[in-house]
Amino acid sequence: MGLEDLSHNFITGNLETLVKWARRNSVWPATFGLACCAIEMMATGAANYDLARFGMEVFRASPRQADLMIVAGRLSQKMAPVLRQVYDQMMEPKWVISMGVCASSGGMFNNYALVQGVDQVVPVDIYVPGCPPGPQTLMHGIITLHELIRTGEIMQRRQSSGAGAGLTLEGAGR
Amino acid sequence: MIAATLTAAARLPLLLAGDPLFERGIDLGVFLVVVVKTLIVFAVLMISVLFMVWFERKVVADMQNRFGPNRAGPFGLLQTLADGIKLFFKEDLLPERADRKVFRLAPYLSAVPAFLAFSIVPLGGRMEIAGHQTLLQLADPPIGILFLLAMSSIAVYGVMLAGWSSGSKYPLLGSVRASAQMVSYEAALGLSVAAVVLVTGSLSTRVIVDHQLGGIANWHILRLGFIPFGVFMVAATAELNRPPFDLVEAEQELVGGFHTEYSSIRFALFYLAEFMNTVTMSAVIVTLFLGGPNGVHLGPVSRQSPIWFILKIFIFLFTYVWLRATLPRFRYDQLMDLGWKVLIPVSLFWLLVLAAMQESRKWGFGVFAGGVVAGAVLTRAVFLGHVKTDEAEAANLREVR
Amino acid sequence: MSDSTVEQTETETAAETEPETAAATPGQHVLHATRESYLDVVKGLQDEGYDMLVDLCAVDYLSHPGRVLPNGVEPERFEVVVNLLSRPLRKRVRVRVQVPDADPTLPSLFDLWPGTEAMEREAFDLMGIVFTDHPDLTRILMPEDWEGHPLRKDYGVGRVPVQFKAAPSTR
Amino acid sequence: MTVHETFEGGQEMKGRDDTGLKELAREKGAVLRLPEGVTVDPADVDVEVGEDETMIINMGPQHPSTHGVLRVMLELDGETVLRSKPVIGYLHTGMEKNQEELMYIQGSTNVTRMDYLSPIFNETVFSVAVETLLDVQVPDRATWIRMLMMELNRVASHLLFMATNGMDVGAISMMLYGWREREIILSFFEKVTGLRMNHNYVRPGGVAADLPEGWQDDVLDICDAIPPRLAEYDDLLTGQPIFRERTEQVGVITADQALALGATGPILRAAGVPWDLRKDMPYMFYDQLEFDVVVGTYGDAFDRYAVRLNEMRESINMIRQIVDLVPAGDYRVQDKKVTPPPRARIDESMEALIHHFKLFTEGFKVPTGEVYVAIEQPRGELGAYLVSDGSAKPYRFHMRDPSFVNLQCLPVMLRGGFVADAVAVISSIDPIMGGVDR
Repeated sequence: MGLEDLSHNFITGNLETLVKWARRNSVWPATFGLACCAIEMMATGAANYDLARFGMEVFRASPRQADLMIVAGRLSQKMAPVLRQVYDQMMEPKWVISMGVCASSGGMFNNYALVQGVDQVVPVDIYVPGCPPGPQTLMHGIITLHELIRTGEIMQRRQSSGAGAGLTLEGAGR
Repeated sequence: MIAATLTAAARLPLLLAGDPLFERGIDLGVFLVVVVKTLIVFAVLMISVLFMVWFERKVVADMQNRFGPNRAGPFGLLQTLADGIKLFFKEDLLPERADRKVFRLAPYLSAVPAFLAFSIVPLGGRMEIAGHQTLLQLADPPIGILFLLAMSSIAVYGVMLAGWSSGSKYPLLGSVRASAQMVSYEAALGLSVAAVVLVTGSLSTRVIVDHQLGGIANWHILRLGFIPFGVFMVAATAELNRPPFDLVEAEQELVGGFHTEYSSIRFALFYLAEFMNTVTMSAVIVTLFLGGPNGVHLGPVSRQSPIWFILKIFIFLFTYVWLRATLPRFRYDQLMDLGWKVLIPVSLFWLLVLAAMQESRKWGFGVFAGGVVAGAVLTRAVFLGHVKTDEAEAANLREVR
Repeated sequence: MSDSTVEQTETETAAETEPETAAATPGQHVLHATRESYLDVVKGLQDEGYDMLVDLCAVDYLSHPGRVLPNGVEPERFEVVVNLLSRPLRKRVRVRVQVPDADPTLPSLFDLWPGTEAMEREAFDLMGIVFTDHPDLTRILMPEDWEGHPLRKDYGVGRVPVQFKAAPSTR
Repeated sequence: MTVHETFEGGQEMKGRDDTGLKELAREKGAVLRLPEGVTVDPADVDVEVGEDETMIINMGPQHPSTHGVLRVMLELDGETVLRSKPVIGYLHTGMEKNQEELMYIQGSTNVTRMDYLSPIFNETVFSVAVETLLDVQVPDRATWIRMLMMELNRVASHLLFMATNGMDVGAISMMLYGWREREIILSFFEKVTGLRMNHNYVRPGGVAADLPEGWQDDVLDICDAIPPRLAEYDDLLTGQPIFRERTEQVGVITADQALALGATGPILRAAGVPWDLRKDMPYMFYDQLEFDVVVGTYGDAFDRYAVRLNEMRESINMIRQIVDLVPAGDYRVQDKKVTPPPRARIDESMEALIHHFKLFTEGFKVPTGEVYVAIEQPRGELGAYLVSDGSAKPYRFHMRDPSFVNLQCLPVMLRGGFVADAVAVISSIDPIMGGVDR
């Protein structure tokens, strides 16, 4: 289900704003932790930083119900197919945050075992730098994602670049 | 959902018997009143579910030294709405190996009975709508309690079929757990309700509530001696799949249990059903044991008022959230042990005691007979519950240097 | 295996320990075993009271020919290093075995210490040492279908040249 | 424990005495042997139960309670675990290979990311190995600082165990509480090292920087803050009947089995073996500290929990002692070969600048040799095996990580339990996949 089939007019315009608001305020992350960054990701969800403020404490174990995959940590060659599978199991609309340098670029481990950047496997919307990024950094990445959802920029970018695993948006999000 | 309720209500005159609304026959006005009442009850339930989700997240957050949702709307009140809208506009999925019809049906099987069960709960006393005297209660069938038990049994099928039809392993395990858990706790639930029925002498919820009029001492929680209440509370928590009995979805073990494969609006329905059931069950507990809407006459607030009802429900909603924040989850076999070896013997024993007391009003020596029967049952129950005495003692002896 | 053989092995190496060798393994007790005596030596040590096998790993000496070895020990390409620990004696001992490139096999210690299962699999996976009689000698860290043994010296790091490409336009 | 008949006969968990090594080896051989990626037809599994009665189920690598990317294959009869096999490697990062490419001076940057919950230990064991080969005597103050940081790190690591263990048995609040307390320690780490994790603080020759002004007060504040919280955990979990039922008699491993499988740390101690390297083979200045080794009796998940809980108390006591014992002096060795010149001198002296430049571009050379160094990490014995060929880079560096070895206990612990037990047992082993896969 989605807004994709509707033509653009006043009602759908407002509806779209509402839906974007809802999507922004209810980004449920998948429980997908890989390495050190996963610890910091969990720390972000814990009492001192509290992702719940954004309605994000609902870490969904089932990818079917998750909206956001935070790739937290280094992605090995062995794990890459699994990551892709989890991504494919997620339902549209879905977003990916690449957390930490290992996920973003392979980081300091440029060797046989690691995938040099998860964007080779899944399309990434936000890159969060750091090794590991502190909770504040991750939170900044998440707020940036919220902003991009609100303005609809992510959809536009996917439309122009084709990234986003077959998500087609016709009519909406201009 | 509404239509289903209406047709059900209209077709079964038996269901409507207790209400003074129907004393003068059914005309258009009466029909409209019923429709309005249905809508109001539905809306109240929906809003209370939305509130409940928010309430739970906020209270749990507070117990965990966090803020909880505070970005969507004032105090994050619109958080649930945002979740709902988001889920509604999310892509849907029918797993390839799923049994399609059943997969589609299951969420409704889970959500609709919760609402239907709520319809027999007395929310307040008599009131007048457009010249029609009516009870503040959607329906007051003479078989109200049976209807309630039936509905909670049907809700089991929702969870069970959802897991089974997904065609994948984790949901299957969840569904197996669901069927065993809910069937066994249904028995304890029924026995504790039987105690209430025994004392009241009626299956109608209205009669049960009226039976508890006249102060706290008349409430069944005290009148029946706590035990049926305690058993019902525990069994109801298990029926609801709320922690510490949430084995069916146990995120850490079964990923999502029966709803692992559900996404989008279907998952939202399950989510809704869980909280709707929580609200309904709290309402039922209040009705059966805490005198429903009974309270004191206080200024504009009448003796039987929804205000008292809401206040009482609130206690239980909070308790459920509290349990979630505090308790670890039971294991499957421990859950079964608790159900079969503790709850059922205890409630059976207490039912006998109550029956004996009831009879002893007529025949004096009945008390004595009851005592003997009860003693026998009690011994057996204690035996069953304490198979593990040695282990427990060993555990007490453990020391850490 | 009788205790006398163990003592013999120990005295042998001890006798051949030169100051140079001792400096290369500062303050640590090292035994050199041949492939044939490997199982017996370890078994003997176990009987002596070395009750824990803490570590087993392999080293590829392909590009380090000039290492210090006691006399009589023929250097080979691979070396399997087993670290044993005795709780009663509060002592550690290290057993080093030379394994030739041509036939990188070694008997498994699985029967003595089941805990070597993962360690031997790791040595097999990353270094290509084949442990005979191991119950399940499969890759443990790398994917099943991986080719080569990454920790060998003739196996490159697998560095991917870093490419800087323009970020996709956001507008 | 439930008795289940498989092709090997009764799989009842035997008592401690009659489980010999052979028996154990046989049991270990009974774990699932399946190549990865192969889908299993239940009919192919060599178990004497009916065709449809067993189910192979994959827990992980993406599963909420497998602590990262551990994958456990379980063969189930209903909800009873018949056999299980941990599958690892999903986080293999090639760090040992990378270490051969990095100079000694860069080495601790790499090792600190191995077991990411106890970075200080990784750095320390690497540094000690290098120092042993270099034959460098580290100043006392540096060693005491290392010990202080290690004990703090141990508390932080165990706190995380408390959090995840609570979470895995369903006590969600425990998760948050553990994390809350850990933040107290992390903020001190951040103050000292500049980072919350992956500190690269302990380096060959000493530590990267001296402790900041007023560190005693910070540390004592931590020592005051944590114990009352531990008492809260006692209320929340230790005395909680459901928690005890979930963990007692679950995942039992005997002392013999643990020793044979090479398990160390809390797992071994929970099985009743009082073995702690800090006490039994003291390194650094641990012989100057007064502390007890916490030992369990039954080797079950609850004992492992209790051992860790009480180890935190011991660590807090040790930290209090260390605060008083840290001497004044250098925080790194004054050996020009190993230690870069102080920042202030670089501005004044050309020589210092050149020295600094050479040290960081060429590194320092370490004499030929090989060494094995072990310390007691929160999860057990952390060993570093270092081979040097006389150049500025390690020839081979191997880390003996306790999680990797401890994980082998899983099939023994899980057998005969329930799926729900599997979760509790995995978390009671407390494997950190970064350390397991390296």
